[in-house]
Amino acid sequence: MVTYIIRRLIWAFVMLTIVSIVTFAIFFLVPRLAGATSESLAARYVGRTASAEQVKIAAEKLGFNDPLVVQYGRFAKGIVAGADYDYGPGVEHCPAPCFGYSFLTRLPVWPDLMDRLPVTISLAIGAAVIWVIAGVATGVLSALKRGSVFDRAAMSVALAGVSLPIFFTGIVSLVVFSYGTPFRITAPGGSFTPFDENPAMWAYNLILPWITLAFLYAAGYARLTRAGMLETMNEDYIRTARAKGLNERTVVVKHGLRGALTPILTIFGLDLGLLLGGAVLTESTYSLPGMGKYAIDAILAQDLPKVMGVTLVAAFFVVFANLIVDLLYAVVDPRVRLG
Amino acid sequence: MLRRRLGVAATGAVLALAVAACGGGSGSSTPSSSGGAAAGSDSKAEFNAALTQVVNPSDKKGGILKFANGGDWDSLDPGDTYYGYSWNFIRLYGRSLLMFKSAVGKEGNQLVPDLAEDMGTPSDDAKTWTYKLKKGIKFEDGTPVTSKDVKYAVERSFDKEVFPDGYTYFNDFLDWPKGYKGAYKSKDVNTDSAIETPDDYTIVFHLKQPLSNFDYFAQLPATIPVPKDKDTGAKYKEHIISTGPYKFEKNEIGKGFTLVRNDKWDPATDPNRKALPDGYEVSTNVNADDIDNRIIAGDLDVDVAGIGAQPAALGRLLSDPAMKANTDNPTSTRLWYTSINGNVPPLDNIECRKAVEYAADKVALQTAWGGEFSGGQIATSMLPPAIPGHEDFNLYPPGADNKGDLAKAKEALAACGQPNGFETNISYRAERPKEKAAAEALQQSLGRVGIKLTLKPFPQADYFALYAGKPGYAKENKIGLAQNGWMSDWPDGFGFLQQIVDSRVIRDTGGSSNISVRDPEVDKLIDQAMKETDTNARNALWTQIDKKVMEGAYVLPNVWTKTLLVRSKNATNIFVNEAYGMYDYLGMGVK
Amino acid sequence: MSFLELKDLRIHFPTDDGLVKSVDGLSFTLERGKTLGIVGESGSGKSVTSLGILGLHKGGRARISGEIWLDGEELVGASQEHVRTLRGKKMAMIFQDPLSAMHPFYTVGDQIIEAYRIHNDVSKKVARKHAIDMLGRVGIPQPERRVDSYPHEFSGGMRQRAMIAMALSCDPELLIADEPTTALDVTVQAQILDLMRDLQRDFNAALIIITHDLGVVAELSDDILVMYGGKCVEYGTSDDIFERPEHPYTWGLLGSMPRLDREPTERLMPIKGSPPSLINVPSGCAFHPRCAFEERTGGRAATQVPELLETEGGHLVRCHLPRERRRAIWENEIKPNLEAS
Amino acid sequence: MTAPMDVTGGDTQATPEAVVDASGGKAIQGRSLGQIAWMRLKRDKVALAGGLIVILLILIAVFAPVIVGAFGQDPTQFNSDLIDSSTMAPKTGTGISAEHLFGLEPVNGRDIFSRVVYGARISLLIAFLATLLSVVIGTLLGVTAGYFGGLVDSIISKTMDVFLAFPILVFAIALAGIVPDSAFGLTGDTLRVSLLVFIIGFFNWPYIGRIIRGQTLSLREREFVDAARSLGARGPYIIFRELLPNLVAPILVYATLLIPTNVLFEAALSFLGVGVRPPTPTWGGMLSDAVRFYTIPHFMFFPGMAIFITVLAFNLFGDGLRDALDPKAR
Repeated sequence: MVTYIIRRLIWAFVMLTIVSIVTFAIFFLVPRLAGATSESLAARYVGRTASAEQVKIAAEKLGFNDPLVVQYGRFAKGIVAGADYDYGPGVEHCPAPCFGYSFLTRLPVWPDLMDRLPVTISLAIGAAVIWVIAGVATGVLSALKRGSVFDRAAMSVALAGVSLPIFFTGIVSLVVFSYGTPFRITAPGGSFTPFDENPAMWAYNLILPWITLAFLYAAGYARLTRAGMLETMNEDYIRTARAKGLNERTVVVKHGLRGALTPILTIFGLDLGLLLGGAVLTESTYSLPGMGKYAIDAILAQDLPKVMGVTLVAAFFVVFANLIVDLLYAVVDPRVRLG
Repeated sequence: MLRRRLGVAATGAVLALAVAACGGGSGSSTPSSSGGAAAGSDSKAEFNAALTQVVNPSDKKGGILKFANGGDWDSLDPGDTYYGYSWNFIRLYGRSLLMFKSAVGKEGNQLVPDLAEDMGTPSDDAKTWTYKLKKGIKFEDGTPVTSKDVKYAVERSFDKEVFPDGYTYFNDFLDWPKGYKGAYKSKDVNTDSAIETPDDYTIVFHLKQPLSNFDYFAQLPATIPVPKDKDTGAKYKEHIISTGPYKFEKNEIGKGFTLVRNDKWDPATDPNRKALPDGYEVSTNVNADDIDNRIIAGDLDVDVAGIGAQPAALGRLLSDPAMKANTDNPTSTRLWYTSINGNVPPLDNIECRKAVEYAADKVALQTAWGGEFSGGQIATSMLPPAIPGHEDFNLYPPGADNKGDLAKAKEALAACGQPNGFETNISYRAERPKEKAAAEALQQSLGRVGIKLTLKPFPQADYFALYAGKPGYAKENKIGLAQNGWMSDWPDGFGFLQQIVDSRVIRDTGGSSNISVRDPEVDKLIDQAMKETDTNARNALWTQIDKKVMEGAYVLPNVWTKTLLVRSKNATNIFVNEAYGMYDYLGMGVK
Repeated sequence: MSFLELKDLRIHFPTDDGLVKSVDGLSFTLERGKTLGIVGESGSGKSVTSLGILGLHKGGRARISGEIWLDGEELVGASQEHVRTLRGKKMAMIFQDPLSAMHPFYTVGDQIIEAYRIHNDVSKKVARKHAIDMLGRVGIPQPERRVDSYPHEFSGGMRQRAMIAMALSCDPELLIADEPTTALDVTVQAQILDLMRDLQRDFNAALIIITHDLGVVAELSDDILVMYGGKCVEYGTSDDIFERPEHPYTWGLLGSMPRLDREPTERLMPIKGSPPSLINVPSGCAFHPRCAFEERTGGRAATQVPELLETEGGHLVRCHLPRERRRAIWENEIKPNLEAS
Repeated sequence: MTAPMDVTGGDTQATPEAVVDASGGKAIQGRSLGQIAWMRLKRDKVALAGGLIVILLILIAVFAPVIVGAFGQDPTQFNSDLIDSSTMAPKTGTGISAEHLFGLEPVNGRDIFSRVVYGARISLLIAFLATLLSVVIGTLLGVTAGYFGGLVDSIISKTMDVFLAFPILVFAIALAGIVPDSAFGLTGDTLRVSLLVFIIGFFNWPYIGRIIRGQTLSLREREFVDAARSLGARGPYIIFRELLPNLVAPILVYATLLIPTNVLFEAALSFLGVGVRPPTPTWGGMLSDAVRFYTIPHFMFFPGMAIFITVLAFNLFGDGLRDALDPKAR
């Protein structure tokens, strides 16, 4: 078990390294291949009326004149060992993990990320709670009442749910429940209140994105749960459970759901991992200042240190979620052996 | 902690007031506004009222004003900010040598002393400018402000490595020692050749060349004093030391900040600021549509960026007379235009350029930019109406309905030797939907006379440096037309025209905002204007330059920007300051 | 009255394609301490019958009619809840594939404990001890240790023993074993069958063994019921079926039965064709399309449904062939073949 | 409640065709998988409806110029005279009329119907091609990994893991946003479409790859592969002649289910402004324009519904196809 985890952690490290190299290459290699020069890259990060000399200074300062390997090495070193940054009157040390300083705002990326993380976590966890409860409950009921009016209605709604782009439902929800004054039941995104500051406002500001996001996922989970339940409820061990004289609820919950939930657990872990790295579309639709919005803004501004930071944190969540899921799987399903 | 609690209590009071105001007979004027005879009228608020008078005049203190920004400041640092709204807002927490008067309309264009006791005194043929500082002005920590702090502030702003967002006026015009690199990298260099501080309350600027309007430099935020021992360079924007009536309480970059009263600010030294509210709450990166809705609903006071109502709110505001009466529609000193690049054949022929001028459907362009109210006024020349030297003239009347004079356009095409039209490209910044719409509108309207345009979107960040603004690239890739825009740093011809019509600013390496105007005569006139010390004669020269550029058909003016601003339901003293083309943030108070 | 009595039991399933008559008019009786073997191909309705007795079709789509009397109680008309309380306690079942029939996520012990505690209000501790006892009784070594093992950690035979322990944990009076040995290899099969015989004797339960393999029931059963197409085609004592079978289908089954006492070189005699559709049951005798002796009925087989008639001493046969003809065919054509070939 | 039964004759459990067929006297083995699937599919009215809409959508995309010629106008044609120049909204509110079935876009008055119809082209083209790319890469690598196992398998599997760890959308946006207007010898729509196909297809292949690898692993152990191997057949031959034909069903199913995902993916990229460049109409692009004009709801309604209906139709059809080809998966 311990060796397994160590091996997985090493592999996670390798994966994150690969992700960082690829990110770096996309942002530095692709434009260079397309003919960009150090100066033209630097021109993005100086003011509107910068002179050629200023641009040259910026290129030097941002290190664009060094070979790409050196630039990457500097970045990687920052994460492992921290980095120094000349902010004008002095030099500041940014301790590891240091994702560097924004090309645009000249501020360190890491505190920014840590600042955005609570928003994304709030969004993801809140939505996850709703969608798991709603999705699994609907799926179970649908499976048990297979073919009934409820089942058909629920599955139609679920299919519609997975077929609707979130940036469409999101806008519609904003227009109907937020912008439209008569039904203004919630403040739209953009105004995030930390949970520890005011839990009520926290929920109030997130309720629309939660529901929209949860609807999308709940739909998928309802379909998954239903399929899983139908399969499990046809398993021989369910028949055995009934033959023992168990009441139906115990049969469904203890024996049926337990079996059906295992694959859902896997998917849930991965979904949550992906979401924690930034619900890009949801956050940009609701202008929530989370990791996803941060990523989009950073990409549009071509602010590489931010992009690198947010990508790595996002990838970290995916890798980490994968690991947790695999460990949990072994706990949930005794047949699984780690090794 | 105490301050914080007070802040919360005050917010509650604002809400209570707002509710009371809503409950009370709406439409009727409030007692304070009828009492305040300052505006000379207590008539009901009407459309554009704040352009010419103070709406809801009041001297009531207290309350919190709530501002929101659809984007974010480039920087809150006085040495590193280059947004008009930021210059408007910065007066709340920073005092520069001079400032634009907090007054209605044209009066706002007037410079008044702020830190300085008086306007600058020129000497040595306007190559040296001297300012005397008022005494008794303190930083928020109680340290007195001296001329050394102003000098340091200008010196630090020199370093564009640390402050890339700012302007380079001081860098370019002051007589810096050779190889000077700014306050951080040239720490022990004597800079007296550029700025002298003979005593703590005198500051003298030495210029490389005569400059008749240096007073405009003296109002730049870079002259807002920065205490050397508190300066943290690139991080200073997180902890700015205030000299104005308000200081930062909480500042979370990317999210917002709050301002509270600065008790070290002495109103006796400051005739310009009323400082009515107890504080300001500012949130950044807020959904622009939401800003509109919240201002209309009354739970937000000001869209700080002054970008005006978004298209979605526009329909509502304009179709409801009661709502419209609560809006103002100022014209700013920004021109949206299309550069017609004479380097790209057949546009090297003036007749072909004229054909573009005639064929353009100005109404479609106006709609593309946002329509009559949120787009702008149809522009016929370059200088915006608010800038001295502006004169109404129209060399290429686009038909009676402003939709283009196709007959004239065809004539011009024939004269150009392209009777059936020609093909070229039009570039625009990909991130800007309005530029895209304008380019599409031109594509349509020029198509009517056979001028076929292909749209070429380029990333905003590289637009001038790599594509449209790089002469070699533009010529090679036949970018005959390029969408462009310019806003004056201050209301005078130099501030508006110099960067966009002087052919000498065009660099082969790209990056210039002037893409198309290459006229030696224009350059000559600019030199003349910069030397001219008489204001009226100078303004007349800028008028001439404007005409000359239009005669050459180097640019197709689209619109002079207008924005539809919504007045806050809770604020007092609402008026538009023409220097900023938006509400003046210094005068506003809370009902 | 007998301990278990089925009267004209019918279990039909409506489907998109028509009505599936899985069990169509089945009647038999069984006494305590006796063993009944139900034999037939897959799809003959034998498993449906057993699940029907346990009431596991209730609430589903099945249409059930007829009567099931268990120890003086009628079950078809009884409430679902009541039948549930009988399941596991009064009647229990052993399933074919113990790997899939046991929940993979719970330990064997937990599953036995669960079964025990449904019907006995005892603490977990007591139930656990009982579970260990039961595991010991079915011959699982080191039951204290194995009680905490998961099903997949058992071998096939051990698993089936555990399954039996679970079924017997509440001391049921009726035990139904559905293909209890099919999933096991031959040597283990014999052990399990021995175990079941011993346990039945100890518990004095009524036992129904359901199988497609006559060999399994040969040693164990007192009576044997042969099912075909949802109906009983022959019923009799073990002797009747093995020594004096009268139905052509039973002959077929016997012919296809591998026997330890035969030479390995001997050829089996499979039944031609495949099991009948339960929706469009062949007209007349359901077996007639596959019956080698169909033409000897003079066409009646294809048109008329034969009745289940007693030939002698409780031996029932459903066949159009006159009794003498059947006996003659058995004696002259089938039996010699089976023994000689 | 489902009864635990082994013979239900239900539509998915057990083998219904066995029940039905024997009466007809037909041998079960006589039917190909395709025939059985088609028979099942025919009975699934919902899936058929989905399939019908899919065909309709493809026809609309292919014949867009004809349809627009008959019921609309050039999708880039302005109708400035129908637009109120102060509010930028159509003068009649929506602009819906006999000439403009879905009304007009604000600002420039382009015909929404024509733009939605043309939007189908980009949407479906990119979705199909990207799916094709994913399927080709996914199948080749999946089969290779599954068949050869060992080191090859672990390299390919790890690669898939890495891909799945990427924040895909972020990468897609980054890549789509960073490539200049002309590159790799391509320009304009051709470049953007190829780029989007590459990005979407390239990031999605591991999903197919994993499934195919799993299927291959189980197929590899089957007799016919052993038989082929024992006859001296070599890797490529077994892969192409023995394995691939047996993988057609899952490939078909997952390809069908990948298409709607890709439609959404393309729409998202266009919505975020990194899709095909204007004025070429795309549904996502129209939606993002419509956000600014949410008080003119018909503008977002039509492209939104177009995405919804397309994705729903493919999902319905894909689900039906899966049920038909692989009853156990449900």
